[in-house]
Amino acid sequence: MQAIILFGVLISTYLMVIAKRSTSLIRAFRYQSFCLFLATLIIAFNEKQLDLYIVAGLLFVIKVLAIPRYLYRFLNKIKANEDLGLFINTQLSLLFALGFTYLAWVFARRLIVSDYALAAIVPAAAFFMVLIGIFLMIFRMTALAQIIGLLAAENGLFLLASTVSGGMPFFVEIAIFFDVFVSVIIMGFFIYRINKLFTHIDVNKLSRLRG
Amino acid sequence: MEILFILGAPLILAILAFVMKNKKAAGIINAISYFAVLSCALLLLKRCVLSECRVSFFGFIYLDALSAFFIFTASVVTFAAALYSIGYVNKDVKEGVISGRRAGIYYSLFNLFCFSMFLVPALNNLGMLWVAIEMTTLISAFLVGFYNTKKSVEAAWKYIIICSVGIILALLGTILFSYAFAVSGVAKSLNWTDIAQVAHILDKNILKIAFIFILVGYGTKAGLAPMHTWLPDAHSQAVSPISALLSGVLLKMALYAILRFGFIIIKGVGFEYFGNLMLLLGVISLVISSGFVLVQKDLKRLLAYSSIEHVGIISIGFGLGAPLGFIGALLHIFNHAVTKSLMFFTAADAISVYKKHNINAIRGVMKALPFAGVMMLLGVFALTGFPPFSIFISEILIIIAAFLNGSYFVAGLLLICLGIVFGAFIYHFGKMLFGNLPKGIIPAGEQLSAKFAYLVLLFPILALGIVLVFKQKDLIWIAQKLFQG
Amino acid sequence: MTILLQLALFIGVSPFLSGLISKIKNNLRMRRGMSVFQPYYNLAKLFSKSEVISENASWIFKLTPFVVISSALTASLLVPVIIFSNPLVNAGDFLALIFILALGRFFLVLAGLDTASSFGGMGSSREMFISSLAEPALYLAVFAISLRFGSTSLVEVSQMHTLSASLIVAASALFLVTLAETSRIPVDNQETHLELTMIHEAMVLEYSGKRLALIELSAYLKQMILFFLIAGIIFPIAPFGAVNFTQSFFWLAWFLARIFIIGLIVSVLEVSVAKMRLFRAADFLGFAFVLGIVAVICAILGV
Amino acid sequence: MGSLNFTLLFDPLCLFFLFVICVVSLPAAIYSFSYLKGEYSSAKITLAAILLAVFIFSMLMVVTVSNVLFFLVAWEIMSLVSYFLVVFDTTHERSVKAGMIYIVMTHIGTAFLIAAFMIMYKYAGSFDFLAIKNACQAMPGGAKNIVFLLLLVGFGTKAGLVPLHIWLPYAHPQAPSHISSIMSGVMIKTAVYGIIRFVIFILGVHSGWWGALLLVTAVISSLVGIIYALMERDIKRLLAYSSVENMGIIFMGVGLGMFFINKNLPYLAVFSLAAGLYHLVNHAIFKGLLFLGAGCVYKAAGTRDIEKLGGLIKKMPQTAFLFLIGAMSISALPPFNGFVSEWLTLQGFFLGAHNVVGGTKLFLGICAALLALTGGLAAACFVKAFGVTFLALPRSRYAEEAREVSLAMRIPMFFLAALTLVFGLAASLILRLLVKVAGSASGIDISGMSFSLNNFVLSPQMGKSVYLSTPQLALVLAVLGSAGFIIYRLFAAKRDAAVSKTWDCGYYKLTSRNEYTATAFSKPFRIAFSFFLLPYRKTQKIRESFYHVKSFAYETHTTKVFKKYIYDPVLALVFKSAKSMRRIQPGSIHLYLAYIFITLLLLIIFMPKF
Repeated sequence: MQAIILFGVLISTYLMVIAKRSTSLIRAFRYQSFCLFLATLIIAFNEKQLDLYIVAGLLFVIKVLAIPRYLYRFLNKIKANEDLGLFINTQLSLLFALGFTYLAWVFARRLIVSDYALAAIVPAAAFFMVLIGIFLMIFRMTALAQIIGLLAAENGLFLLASTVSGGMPFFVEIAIFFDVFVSVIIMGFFIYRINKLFTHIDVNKLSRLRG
Repeated sequence: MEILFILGAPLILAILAFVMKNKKAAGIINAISYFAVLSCALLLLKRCVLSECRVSFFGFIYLDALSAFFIFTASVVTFAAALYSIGYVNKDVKEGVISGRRAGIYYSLFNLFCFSMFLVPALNNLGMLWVAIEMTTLISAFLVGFYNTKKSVEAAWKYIIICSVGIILALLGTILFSYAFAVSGVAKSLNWTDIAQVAHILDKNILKIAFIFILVGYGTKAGLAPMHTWLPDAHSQAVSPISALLSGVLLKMALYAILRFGFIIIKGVGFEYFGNLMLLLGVISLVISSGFVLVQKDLKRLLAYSSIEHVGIISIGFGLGAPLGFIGALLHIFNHAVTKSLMFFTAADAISVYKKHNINAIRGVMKALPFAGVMMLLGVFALTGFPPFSIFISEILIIIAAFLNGSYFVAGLLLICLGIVFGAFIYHFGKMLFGNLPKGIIPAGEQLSAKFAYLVLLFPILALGIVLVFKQKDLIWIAQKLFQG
Repeated sequence: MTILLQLALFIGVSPFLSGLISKIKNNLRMRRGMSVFQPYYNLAKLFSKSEVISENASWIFKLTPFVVISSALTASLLVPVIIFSNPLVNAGDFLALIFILALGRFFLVLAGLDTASSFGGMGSSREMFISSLAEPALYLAVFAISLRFGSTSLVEVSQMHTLSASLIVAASALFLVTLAETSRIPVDNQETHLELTMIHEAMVLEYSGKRLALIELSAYLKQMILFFLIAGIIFPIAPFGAVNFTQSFFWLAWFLARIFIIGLIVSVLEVSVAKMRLFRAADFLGFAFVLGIVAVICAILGV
Repeated sequence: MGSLNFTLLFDPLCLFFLFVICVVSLPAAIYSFSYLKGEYSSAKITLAAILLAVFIFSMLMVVTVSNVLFFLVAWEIMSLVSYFLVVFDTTHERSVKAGMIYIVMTHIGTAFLIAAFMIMYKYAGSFDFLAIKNACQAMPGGAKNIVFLLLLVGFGTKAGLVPLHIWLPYAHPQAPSHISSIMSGVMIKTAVYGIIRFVIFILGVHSGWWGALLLVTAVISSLVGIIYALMERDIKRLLAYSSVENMGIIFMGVGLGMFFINKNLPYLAVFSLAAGLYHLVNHAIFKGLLFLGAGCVYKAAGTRDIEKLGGLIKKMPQTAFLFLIGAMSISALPPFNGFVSEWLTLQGFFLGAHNVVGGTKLFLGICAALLALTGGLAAACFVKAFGVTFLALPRSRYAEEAREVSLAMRIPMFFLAALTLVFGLAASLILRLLVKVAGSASGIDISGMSFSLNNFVLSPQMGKSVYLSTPQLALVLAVLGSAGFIIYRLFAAKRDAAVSKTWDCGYYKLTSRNEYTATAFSKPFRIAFSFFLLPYRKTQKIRESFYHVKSFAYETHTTKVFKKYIYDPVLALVFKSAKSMRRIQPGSIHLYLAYIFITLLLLIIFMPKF
């Protein structure tokens, strides 16, 4: 069961890598968050803890529903170019992603203290998500991609937290959710301003401040 | 229960500022309240140094001497910034740069920002610490982009994104710490007090990797090179009182976080690992920033790079280790916070007269602003480590530590870079301060509140600089207290 | 008493030395030449004449002749002549002598500048140029000599001693320096009448009458002092000590004779070489400096 | 860290320096009031007075504190305050630039000092002078050598030793004249204090090459300093360069002392050190006097360019007289004080040569010869300075309109001028005091040594009749000079001298344009030292037609070798690398994020190394 969900996470992450347009990127992120939600639900079911249910619920509400919707609406509002602006094309990105997958696995194996070799699979997936998140932020030009990248990385951390350390303390988890939500809103606010001032959201062109 | 007041006051003030009509009155109330906060912080510091560490609110808040020290540092700078804001905002409103409503927003954000910064050192839970630091980023991003110009929005975007990435890595590090703790088989917790107690039995390998994440993550926020790139942009574009807070306090809060994790590392892995990493990043910051300071053309960016340099020095101080390096670094945190704020305020005054950030456009500050000019001149020497100002003491302590440690390379580099930065400062500020006024610049009157702010900032660095020369023993005693945790 | 005696000796003989050199030079050039006593006549004539002083001159100009003559006379008192000791036995040594002479030169040069004449300035500049470049050679020579004697005392130098290679080389360095200091060819030419080629004469161009007489006299004195020093080094053999009158007389004669020998050498040299360009003087003095180094090396080697 | 107690030290060395500081600072302070009056607003004059007081106080602290850390503090405050005084005239771009060069060079010097002190501290575990002194005995030789070199560079910067001298000719002339006189007269001497205190007293002379190195540096400094001074036409800058020269002479004495300490020749060591100290106090006095004199000229004529001056002796006779005294003593003319100390230093070389063997003799001889050359050039330089400034005809309206300065400015100068004579005449007394200072500084017992015969006669060498008695010389000079004058009066009584025009080869009107200029005066030297000065000229003809040149401008300059070939390339390199460093921040957020990521990766990869 977990494996299937993990598989879903991986697929959705790869989808993010090959996404060329903003909408597809947001959609991929939604899938990813949904898979994560399922995973959390299963853990909650296994451990029979109330707070984990709440966390899963929050995850669903915020990351699957609220944020993607907010971003969609936002995109419509600013009527920005759909193109994500790729520094390196999708094929190459995919190669990178494969490399990252391996890297994440190696890293997780070294890190995770367990006799059971497969225990590192979930953390590896989490690391992979973080890596891809950062990858997106570095190699995609628009501001939107950076937000999604950040969220993806954050998703990875969530996964990591809930597997390796049995989740964060409850109120910390809530606070982090709140934090993420607020930060996305604030970033959206700034994208809005960028679009207004520069008439594009291609942050690569923001290079007035240098040296 | 001073901490309640320290944390509560900004929150109340934030609401008050938002609803109050008379923004000038709001500013004055602000300043007065921050004076109260400063006094409370002083009391707190005294109590924490003299008596034991305290954990309260279900282990949620933890105060030892170190946190009290950071809170105190923050309170000094926030008080001065609150004072300075009165005149600054007033002027902006008068000149029509910002509306009265936005002035209210400014004060609210200011207070929220201060709240978040006071919160950081008070927290026990490492996860909440992370949340608090992220909160500082989010709030201050508005203050960076406050003027809503192309440059400021660009700066704000870079600030928020780069810091968020950093902070994501820090969260990863935090999770790994908690993983290390979880693996050790003790109860599930993210409280620093719990983890620090069992640090020696934690898995070294995980701790090491976790700390790298923490270092890079919070290091981004602290402005350690090469993750410093957001810093000059944000500092140069922020509202000037906020630049001072960013440089003086925010960077230090990130350092505080590193330090908290560092204690666990020192206990769990050994000092050398922590020291070497800090030294490495410190040296890189120092070298890179000194180059940038030399060829800088923008006044506020110049100061921002100097902040990177000083963070580098602090980091080197921590890297060199106890006791001298630590004392020096801690002292330097305070000194730099205060001195750099002074510089930012005077720079803001100059910029408001000349309407330009460009160093070449600013000439004859001494004539345009006699008081601020003198303060700037003193600030230059204070910042570059001349006695009788206190940075001299902290720098010399760090240099001594380097020599005692046998890190001659670091010591030499430190001396060279300090020399370069000093030369650059004299070069730039000599041109700005002296000489004749350019045409069309009318010497404007100086704000009374600003003058007060300068004096508030000048007093501690001068007093410390003079007193500390004679009182090293007490200093060591206090430092030992600071590291009881 | 000895002080007065020595002063009298120097004042009395030094113009004669100059006259003698001039006479020999002229004879060597197959001219008849003026009388050897011509300098005395000149001095007497100058003393009887009234002076013309430049309207631009200040008190420096008026004071200078007295400073110059006093420095020359003081220097002459530092030299041990009469009783193997100098009258001012405690007052100074070889180095002090050089400094004392520098005092006179300093004022002379200022006086040259004082009258706003371009010739005076030119002379001053060149005089300082040559004298300052002569310094190192001079001091190296003295250094070599002092290595030989163990001190810079003029009394020691003038005692009986054996001649050595280092002394001879040092004396030749000293000799070259002396040529430069006493305005001799190849560095300067005392007999020139063209202002542009003068050095010493250009400086004192504005002087006339009694003041000129004093300056001329001090130049004679300086020349004699320097010749004496060279002579004392390379002709160390005194016939006997000054015991009685006759012996003293012979001794004095020997003293004068060896100075005249130096004078002879100078005059021969003066007629046989041409005057150098000013900037060649640096090379000339450089050569003297090298001689000085050679002298020091010889002294170190003990030869 | 050890405890730090703030105690002051009053050993003979400190007392000596206290004396030097006071003897120059007091006249300068008195002078300052009337000097500043009329130039600045009263608020600024008050500021100047406060700064002056702090400046003097900081110097006093520098020479009396007994603790390295306090020394450093006092040292930095001294630099800082003097910087403020250099840029006191803030409206001049030149002051600001001069101040910048000064403070940056000083700071670099201080960095070296800090390094040296820290190494000392590492071995001693204490900042206290005596504790360090004790600990230094156990310090390994290599460390000692490094400390010595660091100290040499650190103090050498302050002292203006070539090639670290470049700040001096900028900073000293830019400050108000009384400050120049204190800076040149006293402040740079604190570096000598530093060398004596830290190298000789605390560290102890470890190797023979220390003294030799200092000696060579000193010789080069004095030569370079005086050659530049000779070329200079700004009177205060000329004096500043001459300070470089004189610091060289002082360091010759000190270096010689170190050399002899290492050779285990205590008598000579004390003697040379005392000679250096003697020149130090002398230089303080006459350079103070000269700078005050230059200040009077500047105040009266409004320019420091001696090519525009001339004939001031008639307008301001007393200042001229006082300046002449200063010029004579700096040119080492008997019976003034400069003569005594230069004689002593030369004797140091000469005597030393008898006690060493082989090539060292030649080394000392050449040093002595070069010192003599320096002396000769110094005389030429001050003939030029005095002659062109005060003698002949005024070369510009500035000089024509000059008037004698106020009495309050002359009195301090009279005081200093009197001191030059006193320090010349009372030589043997003063030497006896100075050997005590030198003895205590070098830790040599001087009770069995004798340096003078009686109260009037110096005798550096027992058993040989080498004596110097300035009172005798002065007496003889005065008697013979007045005798000459009396004889002259006897003959001249009949007719007075006629006053007429200067000889002009028949040219009908001789003006100041016919005078020899300072540039012309120094031309032979410029040509003789052209290999070092690298002179170049600029000519500019303005023609009316091909045949008729309307005006002709001719300028000659010398190349500042050290600036051009040492400092400029280094600075250019630093700036170039800093500029190329800027390229790492081109404004791309993606690149910035990549930095973070790469840093993270590298740190993780190299984790085992930490």
